[in-house]
Amino acid sequence: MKRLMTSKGLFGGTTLAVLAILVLLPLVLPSATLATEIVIFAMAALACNLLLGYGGLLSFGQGLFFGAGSYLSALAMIHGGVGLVTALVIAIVAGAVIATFVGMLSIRRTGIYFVMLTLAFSQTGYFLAYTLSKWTGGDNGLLDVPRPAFALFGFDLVDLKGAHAYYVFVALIFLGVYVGARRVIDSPFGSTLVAIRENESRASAVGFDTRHFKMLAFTLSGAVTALAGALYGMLINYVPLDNIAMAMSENIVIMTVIGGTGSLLGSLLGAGTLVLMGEILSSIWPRWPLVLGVLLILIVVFLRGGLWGGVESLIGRMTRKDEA
Amino acid sequence: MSEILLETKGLALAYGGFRAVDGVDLSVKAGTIHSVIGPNGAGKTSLFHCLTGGRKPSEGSIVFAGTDITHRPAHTRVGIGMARSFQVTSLFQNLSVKENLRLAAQGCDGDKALAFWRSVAAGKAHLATADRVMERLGLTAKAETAAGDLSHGQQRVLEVGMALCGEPKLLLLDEPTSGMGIDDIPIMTHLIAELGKDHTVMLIEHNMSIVMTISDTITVMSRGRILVEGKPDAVRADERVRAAYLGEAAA
Amino acid sequence: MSLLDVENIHSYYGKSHVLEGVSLSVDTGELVTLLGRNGAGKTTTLRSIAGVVQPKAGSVKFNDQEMIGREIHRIARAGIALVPEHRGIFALLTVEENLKIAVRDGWWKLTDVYDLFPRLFERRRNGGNALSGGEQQMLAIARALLNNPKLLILDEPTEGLAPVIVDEIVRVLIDIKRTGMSVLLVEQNLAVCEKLADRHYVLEQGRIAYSGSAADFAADRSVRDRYLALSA
Amino acid sequence: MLNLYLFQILNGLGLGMIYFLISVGLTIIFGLLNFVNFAHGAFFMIGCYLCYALLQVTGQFWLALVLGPLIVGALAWGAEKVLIRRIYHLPHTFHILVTVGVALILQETAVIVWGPVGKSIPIPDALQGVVLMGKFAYPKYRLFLILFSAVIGFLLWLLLERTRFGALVRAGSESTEMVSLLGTNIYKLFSLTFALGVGLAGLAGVLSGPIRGAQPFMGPEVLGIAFVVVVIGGMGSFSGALVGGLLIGLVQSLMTTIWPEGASLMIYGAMAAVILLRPYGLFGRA
Amino acid sequence: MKRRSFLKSGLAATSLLAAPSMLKPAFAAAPVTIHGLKSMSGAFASYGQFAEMGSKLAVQDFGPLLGAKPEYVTIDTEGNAGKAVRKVQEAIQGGAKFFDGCTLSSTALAVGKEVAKGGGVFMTPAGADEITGSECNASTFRWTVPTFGAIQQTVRPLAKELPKAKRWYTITPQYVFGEALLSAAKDLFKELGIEHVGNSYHSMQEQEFSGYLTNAMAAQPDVLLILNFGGQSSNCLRQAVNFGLKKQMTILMAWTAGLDQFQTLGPELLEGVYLGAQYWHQVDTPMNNALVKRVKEVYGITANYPLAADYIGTKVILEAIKKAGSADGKAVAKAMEGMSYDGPTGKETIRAQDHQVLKDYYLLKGKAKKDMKDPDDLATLVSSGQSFPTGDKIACKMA
Repeated sequence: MKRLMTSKGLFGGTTLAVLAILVLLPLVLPSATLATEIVIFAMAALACNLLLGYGGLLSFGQGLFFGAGSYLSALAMIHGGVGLVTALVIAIVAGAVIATFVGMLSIRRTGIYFVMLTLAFSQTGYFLAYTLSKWTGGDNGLLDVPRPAFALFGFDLVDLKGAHAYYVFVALIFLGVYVGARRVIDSPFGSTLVAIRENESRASAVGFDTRHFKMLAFTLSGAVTALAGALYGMLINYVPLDNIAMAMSENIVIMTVIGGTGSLLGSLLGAGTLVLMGEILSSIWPRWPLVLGVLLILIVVFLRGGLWGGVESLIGRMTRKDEA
Repeated sequence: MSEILLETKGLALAYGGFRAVDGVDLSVKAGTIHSVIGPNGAGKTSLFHCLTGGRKPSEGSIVFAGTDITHRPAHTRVGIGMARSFQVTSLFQNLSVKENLRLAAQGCDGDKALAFWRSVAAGKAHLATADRVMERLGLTAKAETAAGDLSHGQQRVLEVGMALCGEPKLLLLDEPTSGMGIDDIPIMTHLIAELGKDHTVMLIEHNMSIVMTISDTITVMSRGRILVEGKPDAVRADERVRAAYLGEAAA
Repeated sequence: MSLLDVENIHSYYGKSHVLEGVSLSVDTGELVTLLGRNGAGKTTTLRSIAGVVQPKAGSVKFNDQEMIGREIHRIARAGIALVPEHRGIFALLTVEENLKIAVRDGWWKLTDVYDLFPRLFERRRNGGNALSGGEQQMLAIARALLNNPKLLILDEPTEGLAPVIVDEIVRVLIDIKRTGMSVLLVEQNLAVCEKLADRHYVLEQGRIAYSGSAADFAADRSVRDRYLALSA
Repeated sequence: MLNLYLFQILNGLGLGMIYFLISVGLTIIFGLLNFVNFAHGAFFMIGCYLCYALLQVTGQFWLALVLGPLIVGALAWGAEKVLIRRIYHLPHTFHILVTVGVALILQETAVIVWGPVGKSIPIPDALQGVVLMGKFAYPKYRLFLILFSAVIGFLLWLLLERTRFGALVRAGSESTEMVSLLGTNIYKLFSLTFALGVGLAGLAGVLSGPIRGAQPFMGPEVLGIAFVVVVIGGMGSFSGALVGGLLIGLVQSLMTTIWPEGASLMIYGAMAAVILLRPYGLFGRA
Repeated sequence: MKRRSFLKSGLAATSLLAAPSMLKPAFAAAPVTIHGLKSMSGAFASYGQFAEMGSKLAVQDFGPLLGAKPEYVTIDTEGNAGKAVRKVQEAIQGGAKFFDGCTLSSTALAVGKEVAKGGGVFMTPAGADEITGSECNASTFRWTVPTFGAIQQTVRPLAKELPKAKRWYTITPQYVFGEALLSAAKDLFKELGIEHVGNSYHSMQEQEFSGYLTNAMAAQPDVLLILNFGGQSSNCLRQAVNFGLKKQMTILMAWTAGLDQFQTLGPELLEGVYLGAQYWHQVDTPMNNALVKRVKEVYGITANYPLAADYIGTKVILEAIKKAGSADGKAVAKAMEGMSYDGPTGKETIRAQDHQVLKDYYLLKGKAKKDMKDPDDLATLVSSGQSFPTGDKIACKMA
């Protein structure tokens, strides 16, 4: 935490690491598409981290925002004929609005009731998407989601059909979101959020209406998650019902925690780990979720800072030796 | 000079059948140090909760600087000029001293801090306030130390300092010397006396000796009510006070 | 060798160092009080003895056995019963259930504590949440007795109680003391302390600042004024 | 038509008793240990499979009914000893993650042991057939299930309200520290309670086997129902689990006649409404 | 500080990137590689394991093709449509052309789109009619008989067998697939003069059917027509039998998964129940007899629907490649259009218009335990036949 508070400048510290990973990912991985999926889920995990790692709020409803983002942007493109930028803006706004609503109602409760409330809302969203099959395709999912070219003022600037072009596009958005999220964390708002996590009654006593801060955290998280959802829809040209299911919420939380809460870079690490685990292990052993189960347990028991926490303490030990 | 800043009328707070505060009429004059003392269980802390908004009074009213604040939520009382410290040290333990103070300074801006697009560094005023208060507390050397790593005495000082950051009209201090050693107490006493020069201070204390030297007015509470009120000398001489402290059962 | 020997213990809450080397002892049959201002570390001392807080250094010897490092229930079974400041009455249990879950073989039986506190017998079917403050305190003491401890530790038993009730508690404590029970008492009400105690300790910022017999303490008013809030 | 509704109410009560049995273990564990067990559904699933496996080996349903919950309980007891007790003190987030991990392990293990294809479990001979009620028929096995759940519920109530163990569990749900101070080994109490709660999930699994069959991936759905029931009733409340279970059973049963499409929506909607209106559920406490 | 953060960045980057180096290039360079889309992990693993056996066997038993042995690669769909689509995209980027599989309709639909974009060939046994209907495309082929045929080949023969059964009740999952079955059934009821005395919709998550069965009992039908599939239909049937419905009415499950589902249910539940199936191992065709024998030999099990479907799907692609004489996706797809071949259900033809395989659908009846000759002899064949939407009923507008 102190590291984030003290690291100055937008491109200091971990931003470089993110940049490096973003550049190397498609070069090292067998396909740019896989890399794109990792980056998209990293974005969703990052948004979850904003809530969990900085605000101390465990939301089991992130799938709702993810799904809403992918459905609404896709519908806007299919039925409204809107372009890429507009579709993404629609997803962001919709995510923000829905998240504000969910946040407003959920933050009135604490602990497990808060978790259950976010879960209930996301399940409601799921059944809604399932029932409104005329629009969403129901169980079949929403097909033929376009991936329009990146256009400004009616001029197509960059065609994103190619896997690499789309990766670059998504990676640039991720970089933007990452830098933005770091800015948020270093902002008065971010520092207040941390203060609320640390000691809510004290934060209230020095004059913060803590509900407003938690709600805004929800809004931002929802907006970013929905953006990730929209990008995912465009990646696979398709919005499966899975996007809004409970498993999606669960996966986003798992990625966040595996990577490490309280570190934005951890989210990238967590998303990468989970997606690659599925990729590598599923071709070796279909029962690989068992390994995931063991990993989850090991992380909670031995490495509560997540993978990034582990990396940090490792580096800490190495540099200390260096200096000695 | 003798304008009344804070006034309660018939204030009561009941927990179930037990009336912790039982009809308290209190007037705090602006520019004074007003102490509320009393033995354990006298209702001092409950009174304090009502004043800061931590608890909703079951009866009576609280007027601060001309506004009725009886039912105002806690965090909005900061904005109108009330700031408090906690009896049990309540800091952002893992954040630095400077960050603690900066947050406290930022707190009086209320929802302005929702500006997630600005950077903390841009809030120069808050940083300046934090620096100033830090200087006054004598904690500048510890600026980057996590609050939880300070000595107990320093934590108590920081606790008071956080209340100070909001540049309040009224400073409510709940047992600021609680847990401090005898040798540290003069530092705190001195600090409070200093603060009294340009703030109105309401001090809740268990320890009589501390309040005697610095208070303008002392209110003694016992069993949720006001027992005696007056200048330090008058209170010191009052037999009822002594009896209350020694324990009524024995009296 | 005393019944309880606390030797130079250091305890922490999170990062803050609350006890900075507390030493005290209680002999068999003795009633000892621990005095001190708010926040001086009295409660932490008691909790360190009972094992709720684990001291990082020092030793707590009870019957010549080391208690530090033992789990709370093992310390309780060794014969130390702590009645905490908040009394710890179980609201979901009736008065009798509150008592019964504490029963362990020994001198004190359910009927004995009902004799000691007739009020509890009258209210034995009531829920723990339906008791007044005084009744709660009685129940807490009675329950501790049923544990048949060798050392009873009480944290501010008279706090917030009406004078009549305080008198009754004092009476009961005298009765208990007569049975030969050793008692360690934290109390703010000096009058109560002076009536009961054989010896006093004064705790000051995590250290023992004074110790002396009841008579010495009564004679030395400066100690009170210096350490205990009074400067009248 | 009235007849149909009456029968649906009866059916809903029957369903409710099953839901009660599914959820009561979850609520007991939460009440004492303040522990959120996301593996509850997976243990239920293991109960179903044990019912199948024990029937295969012994051919005795009644033996499976006794042994199944005991084995699941023993499994839980072991898990508590080596894993769960290390994380009690952590926030709920970590409880959820660890038990999600446990659920994954159990689920995949079930696939490894019994294969991905589900198994059917026959209804014991003695309980074959139906009871006729006018033009409706009600399976004897379900009647048995209602009665058996009621008996189990009553025994549980006796255990919790009339025994020293129960008093300790209730006391522990208020303050574990105070229970330790009275000389009770809280760790042992925790292990036993965890085993009891999970064993009840196993029991529900064994009993549901002949109705639902055994499938490796049935856990999450059961977990969902259990959580809805427990949250509506109030986490940690025994009577809450009963009332919540019956309520959900009734809602679900009546909705199948009134508005079947909305049944699932309704259940989660009800849960959200209850949390918003009654923060700690119908019978919960802060 | 600088040095530390630099080190951190470096280490973070390498730790994330170290893992994927284990990823082998999954897409081999053989002239013909069939990619099997199988749900190996996740909630549909029960299908995936048999489906994989089928595709593997088909590739393994096929002789040299275009001068080399064809190869086979499994892509695990993880029971998740999103993952499946992304993996297919990658495979296509790696040069993959030929795909077989997908149990889940949603996955099959989305994968079909991707394969079409890449100009490949995709054969699927999925249930959604849209695959050869409104969402049809040049690359996607479907082996399964559509809902229309399933209803025609089950309800019609059963109505004939039970001329007095005039009151029918339906239980339907409320989503596209269920609706399709239901509307086909309703049309046929009208035609046959059957009274549709009621329907219960239920959601996709439902596993508790007592309420719906109660509705059915109240309507007092002659036949209960169950229109869901998979685990839901198993539970629905199981609970219907528990409620004694078998004694009060005839039960027809129009869309079963075949043998593996029957094995799960067992003869006690199945006895006397009518069952619609895409494949049955006892069907006496030369190719089926050979297949059943071969499967027994290789895997030691009786061939079931997922195995047979993916076997023949894969085999048909290989045959078409041979026929086209090239591994070009478009040419192979062209070769498949109108192709006739010996399939497990007899002579099967791929209709060029919508890429639907025209094949038999079966009505079976569950056997009593005492009548079974072996543990897999769970049902008798009642009737079989072909019904497909024709003319303007074909929703497919191939571009």
